[in-house]
Amino acid sequence: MLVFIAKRLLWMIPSLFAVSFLAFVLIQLPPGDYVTTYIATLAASNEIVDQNTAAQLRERFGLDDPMLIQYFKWIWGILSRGDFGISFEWQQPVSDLIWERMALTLVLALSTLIATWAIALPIGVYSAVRKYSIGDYFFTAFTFFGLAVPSFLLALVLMYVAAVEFGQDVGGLFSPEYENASWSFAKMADLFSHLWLPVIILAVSSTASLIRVMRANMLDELPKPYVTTARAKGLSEFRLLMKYPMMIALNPFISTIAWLLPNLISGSVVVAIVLNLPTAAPLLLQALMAQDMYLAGAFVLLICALTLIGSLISDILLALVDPRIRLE
Amino acid sequence: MADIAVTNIPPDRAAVASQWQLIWWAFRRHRLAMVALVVTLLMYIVALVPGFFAINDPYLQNARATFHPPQKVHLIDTQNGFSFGPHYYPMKLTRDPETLAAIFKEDTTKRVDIQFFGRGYEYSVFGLFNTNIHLIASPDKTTPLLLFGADRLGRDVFSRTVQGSQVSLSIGLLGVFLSLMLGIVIGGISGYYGGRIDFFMQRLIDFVLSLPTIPIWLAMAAALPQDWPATLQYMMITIILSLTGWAQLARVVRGRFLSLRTEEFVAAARLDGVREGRIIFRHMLPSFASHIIASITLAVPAMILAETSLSFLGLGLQPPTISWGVLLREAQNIRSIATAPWLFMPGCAVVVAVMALNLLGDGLRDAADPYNK
Amino acid sequence: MTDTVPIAGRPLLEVKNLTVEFPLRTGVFRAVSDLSFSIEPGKTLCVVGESGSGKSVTARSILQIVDAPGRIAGGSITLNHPNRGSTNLTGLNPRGRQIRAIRGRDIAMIFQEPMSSLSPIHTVGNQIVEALRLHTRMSKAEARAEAISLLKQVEIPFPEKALDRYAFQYSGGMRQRAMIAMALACKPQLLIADEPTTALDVTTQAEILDLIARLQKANGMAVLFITHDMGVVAQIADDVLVMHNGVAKEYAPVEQIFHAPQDDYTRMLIGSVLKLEQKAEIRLARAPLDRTAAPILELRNVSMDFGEVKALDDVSISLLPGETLGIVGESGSGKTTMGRSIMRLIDPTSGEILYRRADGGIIDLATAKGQTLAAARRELRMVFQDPFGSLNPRMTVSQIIGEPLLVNGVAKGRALEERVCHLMEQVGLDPRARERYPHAFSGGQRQRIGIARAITLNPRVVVADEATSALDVSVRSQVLDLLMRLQDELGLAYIFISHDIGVIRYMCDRVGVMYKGQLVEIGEAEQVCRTPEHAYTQALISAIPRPDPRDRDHSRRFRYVPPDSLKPGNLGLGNLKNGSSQR
Amino acid sequence: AGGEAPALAQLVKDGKLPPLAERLPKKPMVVTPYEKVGTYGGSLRRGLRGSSDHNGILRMVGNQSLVRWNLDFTAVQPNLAERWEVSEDATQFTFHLIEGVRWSDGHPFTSDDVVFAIEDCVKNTELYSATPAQLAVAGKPVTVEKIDDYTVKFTFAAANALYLENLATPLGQHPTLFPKHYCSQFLPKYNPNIEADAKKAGVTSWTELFRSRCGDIEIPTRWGNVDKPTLDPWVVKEPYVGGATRVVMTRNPYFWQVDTEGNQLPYIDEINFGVSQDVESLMLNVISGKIDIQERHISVLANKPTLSQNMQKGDYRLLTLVPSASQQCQIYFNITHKDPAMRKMFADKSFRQALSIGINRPELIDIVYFGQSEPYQAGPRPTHPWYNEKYARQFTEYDADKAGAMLDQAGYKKGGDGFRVRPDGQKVFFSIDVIPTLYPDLVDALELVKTHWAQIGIDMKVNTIERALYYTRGDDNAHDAQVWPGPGGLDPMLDPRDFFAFHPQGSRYAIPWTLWYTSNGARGEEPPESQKKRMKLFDEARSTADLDKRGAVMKQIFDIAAEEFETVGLCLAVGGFGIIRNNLRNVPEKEPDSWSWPNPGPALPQQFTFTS
Ligand SMILES: Nc1ncnc2c1ncn2[C@@H]1O[C@H](COP(=O)(O)OP(=O)(O)OP(=O)(O)O)[C@@H](O)[C@H]1O
Ligand SMILES: Nc1ncnc2c1ncn2[C@@H]1O[C@H](COP(=O)(O)OP(=O)(O)OP(=O)(O)O)[C@@H](O)[C@H]1O
Ligand SMILES: [Mg+2]
Ligand SMILES: [Mg+2]
Repeated sequence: MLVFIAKRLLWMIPSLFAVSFLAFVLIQLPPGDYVTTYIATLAASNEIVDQNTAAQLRERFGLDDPMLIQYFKWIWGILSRGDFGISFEWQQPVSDLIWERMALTLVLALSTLIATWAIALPIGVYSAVRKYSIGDYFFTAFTFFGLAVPSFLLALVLMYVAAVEFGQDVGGLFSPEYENASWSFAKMADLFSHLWLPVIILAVSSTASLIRVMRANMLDELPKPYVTTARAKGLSEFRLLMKYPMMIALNPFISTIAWLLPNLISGSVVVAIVLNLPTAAPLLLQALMAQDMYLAGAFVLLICALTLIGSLISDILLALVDPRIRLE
Repeated sequence: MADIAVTNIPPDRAAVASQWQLIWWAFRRHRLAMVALVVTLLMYIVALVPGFFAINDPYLQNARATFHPPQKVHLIDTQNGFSFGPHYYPMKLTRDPETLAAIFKEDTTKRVDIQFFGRGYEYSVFGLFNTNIHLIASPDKTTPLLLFGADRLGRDVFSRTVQGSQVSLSIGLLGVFLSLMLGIVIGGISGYYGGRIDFFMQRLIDFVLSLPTIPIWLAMAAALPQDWPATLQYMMITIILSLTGWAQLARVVRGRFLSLRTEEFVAAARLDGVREGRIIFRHMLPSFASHIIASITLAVPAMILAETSLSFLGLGLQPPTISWGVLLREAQNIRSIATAPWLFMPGCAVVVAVMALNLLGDGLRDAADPYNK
Repeated sequence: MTDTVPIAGRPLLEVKNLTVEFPLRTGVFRAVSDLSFSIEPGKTLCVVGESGSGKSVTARSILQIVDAPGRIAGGSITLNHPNRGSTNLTGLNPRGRQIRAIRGRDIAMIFQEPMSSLSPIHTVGNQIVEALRLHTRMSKAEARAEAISLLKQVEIPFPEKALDRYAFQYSGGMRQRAMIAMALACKPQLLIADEPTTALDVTTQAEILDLIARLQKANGMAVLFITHDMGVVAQIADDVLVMHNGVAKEYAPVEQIFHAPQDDYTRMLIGSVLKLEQKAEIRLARAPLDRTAAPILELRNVSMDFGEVKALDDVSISLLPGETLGIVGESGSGKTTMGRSIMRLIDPTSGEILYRRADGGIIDLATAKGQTLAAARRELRMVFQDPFGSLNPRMTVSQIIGEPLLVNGVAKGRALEERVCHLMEQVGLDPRARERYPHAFSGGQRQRIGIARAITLNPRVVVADEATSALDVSVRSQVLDLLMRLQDELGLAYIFISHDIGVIRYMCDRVGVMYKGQLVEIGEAEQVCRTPEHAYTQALISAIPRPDPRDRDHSRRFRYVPPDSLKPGNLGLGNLKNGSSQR
Repeated sequence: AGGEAPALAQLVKDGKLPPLAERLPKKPMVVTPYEKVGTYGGSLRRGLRGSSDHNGILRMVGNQSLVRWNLDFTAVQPNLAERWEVSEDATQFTFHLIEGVRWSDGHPFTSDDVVFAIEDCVKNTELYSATPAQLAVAGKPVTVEKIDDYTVKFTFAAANALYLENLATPLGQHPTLFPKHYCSQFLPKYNPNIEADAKKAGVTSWTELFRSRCGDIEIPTRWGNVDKPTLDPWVVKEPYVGGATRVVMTRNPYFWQVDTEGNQLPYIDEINFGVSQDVESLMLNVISGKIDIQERHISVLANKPTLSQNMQKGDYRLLTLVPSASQQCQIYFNITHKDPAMRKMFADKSFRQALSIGINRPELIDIVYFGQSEPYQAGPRPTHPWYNEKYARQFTEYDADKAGAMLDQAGYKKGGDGFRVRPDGQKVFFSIDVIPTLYPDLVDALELVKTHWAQIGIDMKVNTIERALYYTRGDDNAHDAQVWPGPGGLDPMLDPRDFFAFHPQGSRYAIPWTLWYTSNGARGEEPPESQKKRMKLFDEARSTADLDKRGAVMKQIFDIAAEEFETVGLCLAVGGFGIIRNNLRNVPEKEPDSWSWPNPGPALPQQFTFTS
């Protein structure tokens, strides 16, 4: 096991290099560069960038260098100084920008995740065990709704109703008075009072799909003989389900952990934008769209690292949950 | 052998059902699934010849019908004497000069009768021939029948929804299908062999999982020839993106296969001389079919809706192309929520499609389940 | 549970007019019809009968766990608990609290197919401890200690370690014993044992039967014992229920069944037992084997380690063309491992497995790869010990049996169907059932599906791992005859792994005896059965139950204790004990 | 004897701030409130969108230049310079600064700061590898001399008659952007340890440090440093940095303007910019009354019905924006197309003319612009004194038959499928690039144009693409045609991209010619005579100080442009609108909508005031 983990950790190094390089290429692949997007953005408000300034921006950001050189400069900065470079757009060190948003991102993403799993798994199991009962139909209808309504439309409607009909303060994660206040109990309370709306919106569609998947997998496991054995022992239906078929039905979910962590960062961009959430996703998106290379590159690197860690964790869990799977 | 041969076997002993027949029979007994199948088929018929089901030219803009609310269809006319038959009353438009808001009022003095198999705008059937016969038509071209109302340019939302089904029910599914195939094959191989092969495939999957897709979209949009029609471009992009989209399914399949491959029946299949491909697809995959069916039925709405988020970012399909995603995206603003909720009718189409596909999936799953009663 | 006095005049379990139906596509199939019997506390009712006659379904009905779509269509099952009064089990909600309290605590069940009935992802200990903690107020540590002692009682070696291992790391017999331990954990009032010793060698079987008998004595436990082994029936039964096609053919005390059977079917059954006592007629008619022929298969110093467990320890053995080689041995002694090594389902740690092809070429199966291996596998077939697990639950039986024919391009379409039907008939299955999925068969029927699949491709060598353990004696002798006829026709060689010495005697030319991974004795079947040389073999032979209720003398029986375990400190594991010394 | 904000008065009382008299110049600039003298207090809420919206702040607070525009966008007025002299040849500009103006930290503002800003900062080639266009004429940068503490002289290498107007635009802010006492610490000239400081600050070079501390006109970091002194009415309190959810500006206690009663401006204590990632959530805030003044991002006509319906609920009134642009949707056919056949087709004047009259403009205006516009081609708006009737209205009359005839005559005959064929046998087909996320209305308009053109046998594809791609295609000269709103309606001198090949990213009908022009013939492609003539004329106009003479020159340009008919316009640029909360006063309810007149800045937000 330890050997396995060590081997995997070692493998992360070349993987990170490969992904970061490819990401760098990919980010640059779309036409134009940061300066083009910058000019285009300003032009949207009919604002004009001085011609000389634009040329000079390019030069300053080294955008005229060949890509390989840009990449090595960047990687060297990371390796030698832990310097992830400067965001073109904000002229701030990339690491500051990323970490600033990570805390809230994690709070939001984890709450969503917990809400999703906590709601979806039991319902999925219920739907499978009581297949074609009223309850199953009810949840099925709910899941269809959750699947068919784009989450940001839902966000928009809820926000509209809350803001216009009830005069509620929506969007963002804090009330104005706490926005820049230091952390306190009151601020936490304020955060949680804002958190429910995004959590609901973000959770709806993933909950829905999770329910469907869980139901399907449970239905496969329920008639297995070992379930009957457990039943013959006199186990209560709930404990029985939790312990036996559920553990096997979880297998696909454990596999998904590989991209759960990175999804915490990059998932649900559009909702975050509509709801105005100060999370990492909009920043990442903006960086990608604007070809703010170092910022986007650092994000991709982070996502890659998280993917690798996630897939390691998920592999270990797979083997723990199902001893028939051996780690090699 | 006479001593153990089972006697009294009916003469046609081979007259038992094949597995497909069994599945079909089981499926037929699933009433909801049958309904879903019919709905799905209907949707695809509509998608094949949207022109026939559309009432008005979906691209036709109409200054007098901007934000026209859905028209009421009446059956009994009491205004102009008493008569029977589906008809509607044209709406009169006045515009508030200050706010520019449109105000529509039903003009009950005029009555327009709805025709079935009447004539309307000309459309082409499979690009083979042109016709102007429509399922529903209105004889009055100046005040068109707007079942779902009209959008900001006075275009008929109903006809646009019908037209949009074509793209939404085809292109996205191609991507779903491709990533599905790739996911199963790669995940299956990785999980079936395990060991070193698995190790390297997993590194590949990790790699693919960490690639950002937005720049690929952007680059693709630029690289594809601009004189291609938008839908073709979109199709190419979905195809290419499905080259990265398989990774998730592949991982899930692989996780399950890692444990499935230790099952005795897999060993038995190997002893039967079954080749790897067949073991993976014919012997192991069915045990995972429920999950895969669920994933497909989930991926389809996701794909339809992905368009909306993509066009939100200025990627993917864009108007003037009509698809449900584009229509929803166009509707997604405070303006529509506040003043023109009928613009969300394409959303209902999505709901129906999702429902039909999922119920269909459920039915299939149940029918293929040997333990199903 | 001190009060073991039965409620006056009322048996512990009363089954009246039980009818169980399976609605199928083609009509309703009545698996059990109008069946009545009862069991007194402390007594043993043995159920025997044709494979597929509804024994397991009856047993399952008692616990309300008949698999869908089966349903109890009529009759009643009444449990008269000495303390808790009587309950009509058929009236209970199968998911309800009441039946749950009865399951496991009052009525425990040992399932017929131990290989699939244990959870694959929990340790065996976990599953036993769970049963203990569910119905008793034990702490975790107590339950664990109790579980260890249970495993020890069912003769699992190194129970402390075995507790933390998974079912797939157990041999077939060990799994069966784990099931038994689990069922006995809560000292139930009624034990339903559905062919609980099919995977056990006779010595172990005897110990288990003793254990059950002890519990019966101590707790007044009643036992419903389903078995095909008439010897066992003769040894333990008080009453016997003979079933055929879902109906009771005869229900009488054991004496009557063996010495004054009333029903034709019963007589036939008893007759078949006698038939299996001797060497098969077909074999008697054969010309003697050519001992000088080059062996078709030869194992040379094959070893296989699973971590610290040495499942095969330097085994060398050879198989002649057309020969039937029997393998007997203690449960867990590596028989299955040997079979699987030959098929290369596992890679042996060391040694050579040489296979001589029809063209005379020799392949080392232990290292063969790719095409060569695939080609060899076409000529080597295997019947798996676990019939349930080895059938793909999502393929119909016709697909399962037809698969080797199809993928090897032997037949397809109509011809394939014909072949499948023929094969099913040969093993005594109704071809019309081939559109069913494997789970809709009885244990013995599944076993026959496995056999049918193994003989499809006209192989040269068949490794049959407990291929007939779940078959009633009459069907068993039919299947064995079939196998031997095939041998005559095709020149097949068999490696026949079995616990049933009768079968060995009936069928095999030579027999190898395995003990703890080693091949301790090998010789002519007759000779090994009559005058065994090795002490373990002698013990084995001594433990064979006689199919005669009047001959319940256990004093003949003795146990083999390996010399090294006699060392001081190791005494706990096994000592030379006489079967009756325990009484 | 004017007043000051109560909070400041309190600080003065506590001795934390010098008294008002010491903070104000001797002769503070007097601003006449738009409606009435206001009252102190309140926090003004306004929205920004996501990232790169720093100019949203600039427009509101950061336009304190030497001079400023008047409210009507017709004349340049004194600002930090109370008066100035311009030499006859328009090469020398002498500015007299208001005496006693102080930076927001209390440090005096003098001509040293102006000299420092230009000579040390802008002309530092490490910082600005090329001098900003405004400050360089004939390829040479301006020279700034200090005459005395309050007088500076700008000397250009050649005539720069437009300099004052340019100075009033946002890009003219350099002279007053960098406080010497603060920014000099980031220059190697004044701080030998600068490289070490940069390292300490975690940036790689001193130029980065300079930019992150002192900013530039149009970069986000200008609003990212709370320490940097400014001359603006409000100073940064909560900065605009990556990930900020809001930006708060608080009053500058040293602000140098007073109202007619001598009260120090601004009236409003604080400006609170909420950062919305999405325009829709901005709309929501507006409707629900959480925004006090907003036109930016929401001003499209399509929003008007929604916004006007919610006037009561949101308690606001509408603000009318007078478009400064000329054309709502200018179609730029690529006359210099890379493909010779396409080039020939687009360069054919009668082809363009036919296409122009093939558009049913009234219908288009009706549908897409709610009837709020009129058919138009190009040139200054009708209200502008340089309005050119022919240039503006020619070929706007819809006549499909005539268009068809013209095309026939030009050699584009109809093929079998009803679409026209080029003389070389190829089908006439081109795509028009448009950015849907930026200008959804242009997509709608083009859709209509597509149907109109289909009627005259022209096949066109509305090519909706992402904006970076749009720019790259233009820059590479790889487009068939592109659309963009045509500027120059009220400020024809400042952005003449439609009048001749002037702007390398704007004059999209002939990018290679613009390159030739901007590089003085070094790059690009030599344009035809008529272009060269206009280029010369424009250079002449630029150096003509006299407005009438300049107008005469410009009119010649319009005449030529009308004759050449290079671009096809659809309709006159439509006015946008915004909202003002009903309790916010002193806001003109009509203002130009322009970058040069960076609304609402020139309406002087410092004199906006809340009524309770
Ligand atoms: N789910 C099912 N669907 C249809 N038929 C079934 C199903 N389960 C069992 N049967 C049938 O019911 C009959 C009785 O089965 P049962 O398992 O009780 O047999 P058994 O007496 O235990 O046989 P064996 O000795 O082989 O285990 C068999 O013929 C079997 O084919
Ligand atoms: N996959 C495995 N991992 C670890 N140990 C195993 C594994 N398979 C078998 N063993 C061990 O190897 C030994 C031999 O097992 P095997 O299955 O060959 O026994 P067997 O002779 O077939 O016994 P039975 O008659 O009970 O089936 C047993 O002790 C078993 O616990
Ligand atoms: Mg059975
Ligand atoms: Mg075995």
